[in-house]
Amino acid sequence: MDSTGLIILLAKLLIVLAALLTGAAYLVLVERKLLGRFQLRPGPNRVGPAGIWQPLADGIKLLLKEDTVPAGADRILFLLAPAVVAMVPLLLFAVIPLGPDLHLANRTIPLVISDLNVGLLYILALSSLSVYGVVLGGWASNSTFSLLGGLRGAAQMISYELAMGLSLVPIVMLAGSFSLVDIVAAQEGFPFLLVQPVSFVIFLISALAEAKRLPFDLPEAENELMAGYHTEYSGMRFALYFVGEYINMIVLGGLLAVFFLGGWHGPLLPGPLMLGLKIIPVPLLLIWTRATLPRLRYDQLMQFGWKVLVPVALVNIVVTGGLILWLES
Amino acid sequence: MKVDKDKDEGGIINGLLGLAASYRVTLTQLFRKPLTESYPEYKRPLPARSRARIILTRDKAGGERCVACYLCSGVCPVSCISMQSAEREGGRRYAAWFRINFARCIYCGLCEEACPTLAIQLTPDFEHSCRHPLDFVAEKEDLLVDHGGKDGDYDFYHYAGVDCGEGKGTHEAELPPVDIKSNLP
Amino acid sequence: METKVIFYILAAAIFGASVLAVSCRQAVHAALYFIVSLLGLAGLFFLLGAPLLAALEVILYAGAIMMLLLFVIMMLHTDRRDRELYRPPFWTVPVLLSLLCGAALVMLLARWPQAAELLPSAFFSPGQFGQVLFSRYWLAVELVSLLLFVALVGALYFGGREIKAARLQPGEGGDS
Amino acid sequence: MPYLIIDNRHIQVPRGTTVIDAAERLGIMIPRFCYLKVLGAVGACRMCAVMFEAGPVKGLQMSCMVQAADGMRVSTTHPEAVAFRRQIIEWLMINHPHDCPVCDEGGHCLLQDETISGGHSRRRYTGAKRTYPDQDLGPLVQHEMNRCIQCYRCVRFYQEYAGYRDLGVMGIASRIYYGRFSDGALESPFSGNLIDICPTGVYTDRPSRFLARRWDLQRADSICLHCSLGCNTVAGAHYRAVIRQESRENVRVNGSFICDRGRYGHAYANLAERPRQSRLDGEPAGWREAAREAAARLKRIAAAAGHSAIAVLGSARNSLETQIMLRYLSHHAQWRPPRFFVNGSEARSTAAVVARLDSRLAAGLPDLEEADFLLAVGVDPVNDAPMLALAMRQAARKGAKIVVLDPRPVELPFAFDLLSAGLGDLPAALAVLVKTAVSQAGTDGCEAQEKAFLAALPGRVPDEKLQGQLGQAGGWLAASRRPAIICGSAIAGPELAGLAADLALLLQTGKTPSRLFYLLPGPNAFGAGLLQRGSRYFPSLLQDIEKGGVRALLVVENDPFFRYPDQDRLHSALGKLELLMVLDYLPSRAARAAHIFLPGATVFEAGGSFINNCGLLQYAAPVHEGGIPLAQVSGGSHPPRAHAPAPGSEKCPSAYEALLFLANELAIRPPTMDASPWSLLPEDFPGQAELLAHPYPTDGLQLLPRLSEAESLQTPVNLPTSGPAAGALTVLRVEQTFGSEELSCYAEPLRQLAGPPLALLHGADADRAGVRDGEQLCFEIGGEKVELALQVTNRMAPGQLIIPHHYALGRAACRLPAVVAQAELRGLTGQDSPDLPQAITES
Repeated sequence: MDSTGLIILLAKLLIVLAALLTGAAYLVLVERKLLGRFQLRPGPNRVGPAGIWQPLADGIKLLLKEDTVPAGADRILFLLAPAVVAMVPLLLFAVIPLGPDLHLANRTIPLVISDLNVGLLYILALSSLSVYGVVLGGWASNSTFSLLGGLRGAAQMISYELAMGLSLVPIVMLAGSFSLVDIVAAQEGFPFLLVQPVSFVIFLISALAEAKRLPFDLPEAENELMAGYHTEYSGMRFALYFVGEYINMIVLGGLLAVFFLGGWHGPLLPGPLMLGLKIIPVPLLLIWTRATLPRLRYDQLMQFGWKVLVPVALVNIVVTGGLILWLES
Repeated sequence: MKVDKDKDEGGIINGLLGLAASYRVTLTQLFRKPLTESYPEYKRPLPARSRARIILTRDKAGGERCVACYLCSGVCPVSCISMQSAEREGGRRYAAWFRINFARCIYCGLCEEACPTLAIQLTPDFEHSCRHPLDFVAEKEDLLVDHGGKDGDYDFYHYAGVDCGEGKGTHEAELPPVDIKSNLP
Repeated sequence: METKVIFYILAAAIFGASVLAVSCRQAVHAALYFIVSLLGLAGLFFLLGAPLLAALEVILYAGAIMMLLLFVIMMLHTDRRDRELYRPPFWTVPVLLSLLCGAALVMLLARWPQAAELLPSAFFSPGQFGQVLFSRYWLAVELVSLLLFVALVGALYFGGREIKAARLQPGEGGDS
Repeated sequence: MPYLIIDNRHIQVPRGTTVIDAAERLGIMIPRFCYLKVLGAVGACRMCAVMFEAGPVKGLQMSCMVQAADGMRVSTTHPEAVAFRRQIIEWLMINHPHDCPVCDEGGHCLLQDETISGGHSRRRYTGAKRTYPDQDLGPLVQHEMNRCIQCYRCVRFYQEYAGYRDLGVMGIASRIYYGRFSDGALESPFSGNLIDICPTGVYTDRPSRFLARRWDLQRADSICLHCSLGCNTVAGAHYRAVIRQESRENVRVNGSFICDRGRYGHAYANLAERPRQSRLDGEPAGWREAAREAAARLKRIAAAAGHSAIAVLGSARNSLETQIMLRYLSHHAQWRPPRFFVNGSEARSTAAVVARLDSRLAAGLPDLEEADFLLAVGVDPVNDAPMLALAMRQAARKGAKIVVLDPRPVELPFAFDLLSAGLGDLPAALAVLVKTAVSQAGTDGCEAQEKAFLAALPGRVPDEKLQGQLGQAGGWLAASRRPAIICGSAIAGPELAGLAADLALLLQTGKTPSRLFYLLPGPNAFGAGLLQRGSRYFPSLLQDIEKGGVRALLVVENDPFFRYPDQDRLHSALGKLELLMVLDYLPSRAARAAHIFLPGATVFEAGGSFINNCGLLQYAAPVHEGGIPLAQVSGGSHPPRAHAPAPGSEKCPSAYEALLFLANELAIRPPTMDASPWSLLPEDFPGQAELLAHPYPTDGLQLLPRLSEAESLQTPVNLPTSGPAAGALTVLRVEQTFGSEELSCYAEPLRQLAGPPLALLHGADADRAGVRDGEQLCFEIGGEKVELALQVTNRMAPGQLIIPHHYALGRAACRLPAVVAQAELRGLTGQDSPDLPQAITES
């Protein structure tokens, strides 16, 4: 790799990072605003016009807050765990193709940070690692609430990871590749949503559970566990958990777009914008869901994951495989 | 036989319709006008009996109503009222000093109920946040107002039956003092 | 050259993490070191050109199995304070087994030089991998899946029985 | 023993118990207004009506008027009784004013309680309320007659129980009025009890008027320190000032009441002039700094001039803990043994009392009430210890003969015989009286030793009239069944105390179970007497100071200037000291003269144990934390606000703590700062084991030593039979009810009552000197002139000049000497009381 390539890579990284972090920050504001409106109140409106500087104020506040470590906590793990949660969604974004290759001054710049040939497996692997941030944070806090939150998180994420993986198998079967670039390319004609609505629903639900959003926010259930695994965190470390969650929402939108909505393909608009347009509804949908649905009971959560999602996903695989074979023959 | 409600109550379709209905409900809320009254810009007029800042009122003649009987401080559940009673010229009992620590006050209104002279009253004025805790400590001069509050006509000393310089038997529904030297039957 | 450096770095990391995983007194820390060594192994696979294996290693071992292990450790809430170390007799069997394995490895490498070469199946693309797995080893796959199926049925049976027993008790079990 | 049922509960009570008392034993409090156990029942208020359902009486009856009888079945909650009581309350409230908020009784008012518990809340009667004029009853009691419910308690106490006539009930029907004939201070020194017994707010406490509600007071059980009787009180403090004292019932000591000196004498604790700042050579200094410096100087003096150059002066108002610490400290530091009395006569009298008071002889106030013959020698009860007069009155009400043998014109609120004898004649007169009685009763039961003792007693006094009176009184004594001798120590010397004990023993071995009751010169004089063994008295110490043998004096809660006759000599002697260290809570002259001064804590702040005149150790609990009263800190306006400890809230360590600190600084063995004072007691101290087991006996601990038989009866000393040479006057310095006692003299209302000081002289002496009643006389004392008005009376013994302690106690006049050393009275040479010659000869 030459130096220009390195600079281009760095530039891509910076742009993506900046976009993601800003997006996450403002997603918080959007969520608060929308939740407010869902509940017939205006939401934050004191910092700047219509509250647009609220994320900045929150950031400053969180930065200035004291970073406390509870007595008896496992110090190192306690300090590291939030980083895992924030890092994983950022790394996930590395394999998402943002648009068609860019031809600039006889140089082809792929609008993806890394086109991994096992990109899909990479995504599954990373999302399975993100559990550690939750579990270790919960364990290292030396708090019963946190520990319970961590345990719930572990069980829930393992359970839904399976369904998520299985829901992606038909996509791979259709695209014939694990590479996200190939998957996007395979959807040039039509998005997979049209042929795989069941997979889409399963992926959406299990991704929701992975993101620990309502109605699956049992690990941090405020009214029973008082924020669960991050009960003991304060200041910037707490913010890392928070930022991780919101980046995760954006990444989730990106993955949905890539797997089911044809990625950057679309009429009129250039690729990255098209992708952005497809990403945006997903966080909004999650916020809407948060405003609508109550939290599941824990046994309902497990039952739903194992007794509904997994079997349906398996049936979907078999049916898809049969159809593909039938069509090919 | 117990019906498993989780599993079957109209099947998947009904369940999905239920979900959709709830999404519809929240969505319609999104487009309604917020009910919030933006506080500093709009101040809702409070009922006269709202319980906030405490005042010490005066009777019609302009005298302090408070007789420093310690009933309000005795009944105060958070012990935020303290005072020292003393005697004025003429024998009228009054508060030499009277202090309410609003940082402790829970605005329960028990002092107002206990007050036999209607001196201590709670008003709807609730805006008194300060930066320093000591600024919450209100002395008599901060509390004393120059009106009668909710029941301006009442004057304890018209009914009390104690002589504060105006002489015995001059209050409402009182007979003139007994002549103790009389031998008449 | 670069790959060699990375290889040795990874190898050192794996070695160190493995040693710590065995020697660490605290269960959670030991599990974490083990995960690190698994991740290093995945890196090694990736370095050697077997990304599929690397991904599977992370998803299955680091992601799922070790997670379950951690879950159990936390669930049992093993005391965080240092426990007494196992006495030396306990170590004899594991050490003997490790030595046996090591000897077998050395013998393998010494007797069959081609054993040092990489297996061609490691480089299979996912498609090829599936082909091999389900054509050449179909019997093994079926056997394993049968085993898992039996385990699943057993788990369901035992779990269901307990739930039923709980429901029979009056005043308990809650709503269903 | 009647057996009856009250509200379905069974109880057996002693014969003569009223039903209301029987119910109280069961914990059933029948409402009452007029009934008070000590005053008895009159059935005036009709509030205690209960239903008698079965038994000798039937129907609705007053439970205070019916004695319990067998077979009674009583219901206090019978609807008819409840309705009846409700009706009574409603009638009482028809005229009761609507002034609870401005009434000091509000919050502990019986009428308030009964009204609320009776459920009366609305006055149905619409007519006008009766009003009455109020009277000015003096500085102690506030009168508010509108509140009266005509229960008669006040009059019954004031006239029947206490025996004073100036407050009574007048008028009839709706004009019924309780008060004096005209405005004026109440004459009784027990008038404060009206406040306690009045069931509503007619009589309220005047000094604490409008100061606080009962519920806001920090209250604790305390002990009165204004005489040696040790009456029990409840002290109440508010905003760091003791503002009210009430009597606390103790049937072993004071019964239900206390005198006004005890009730109002607490003002010294709140005094604005009270020294709160420790001083080092006149400059304000930190407490620890001053105490450390004191320790350093003491060490220096001990090193330079020997340990015996350091002396200690305690007092009879020290708590027992302080006295123990003083003794311990001086013992282990090898200083001179502590002295507790400035007056040599008092020291020796107390020593004699402690040596002679035996548990077989000792009587308490309740025993005196039961006596049928009381012989008071050298006692002026109303002035020396007012509660003693109240107890004697109860005996008189029961028919006891009472004889007072004293040179003073004693006045008592009951009929008694005053036998005026000069101070020098007292022992002989006493001996004659008892000898007459024993001889009349017969000496059959007497042993040889007792017969010899009897024979040695003088048979006559020179004064013929007195001799006749003594013979008559001796006859009464011989006829009595339960006699008691009351012996004072204020004016008479130790010989009288010893003789009284001997005579009481003699009477006992004769036939009558005679009892003995001493008065002592301070609230803890008994403790001082127990601990002063072996040490000498203050005058000799003064001599040593003048000679330079004593270089440092540690004065703890005492003011030698208050009692020592020769102020100039004292002043110059104390000036010679290298170190005068004073630890006190009074603004005394000694405190001002001190090189090192440490402020002390009063009994209300530090608590403490005190042994009363009967050897009963009682514990006074601390009432409040101490510190400058809020009113003084704030100067009347609102008190300062602060987060930090409020200004003036620093408490002064008690004398015990201060001495413990000093001992630690001096590296004397005592132990830790939290050492129990009782662990420092000498082994032979009576009651030491009990004290270690129960450090603060709530009910008191009788500490009387059991004396051996041999010690008991002593051959009488050579009794003087006549006073000083003709023409000479004996000067008596006497206590008065108000204004002359060291602590209560700071109370403003009591000083008002005390009036101007008077010098008393017999008519014959006045004629000889050519002075008339009411004349201002000038006494020259220690170079300073003191003016006193003269009162001439023939009720006193001739040959005496009686001067109250308190004539020099105006706050501005504190510089004046408290005692007449040499009285120059127009040619009459004065000879002083027995302790003075000693003081003079020693100098």
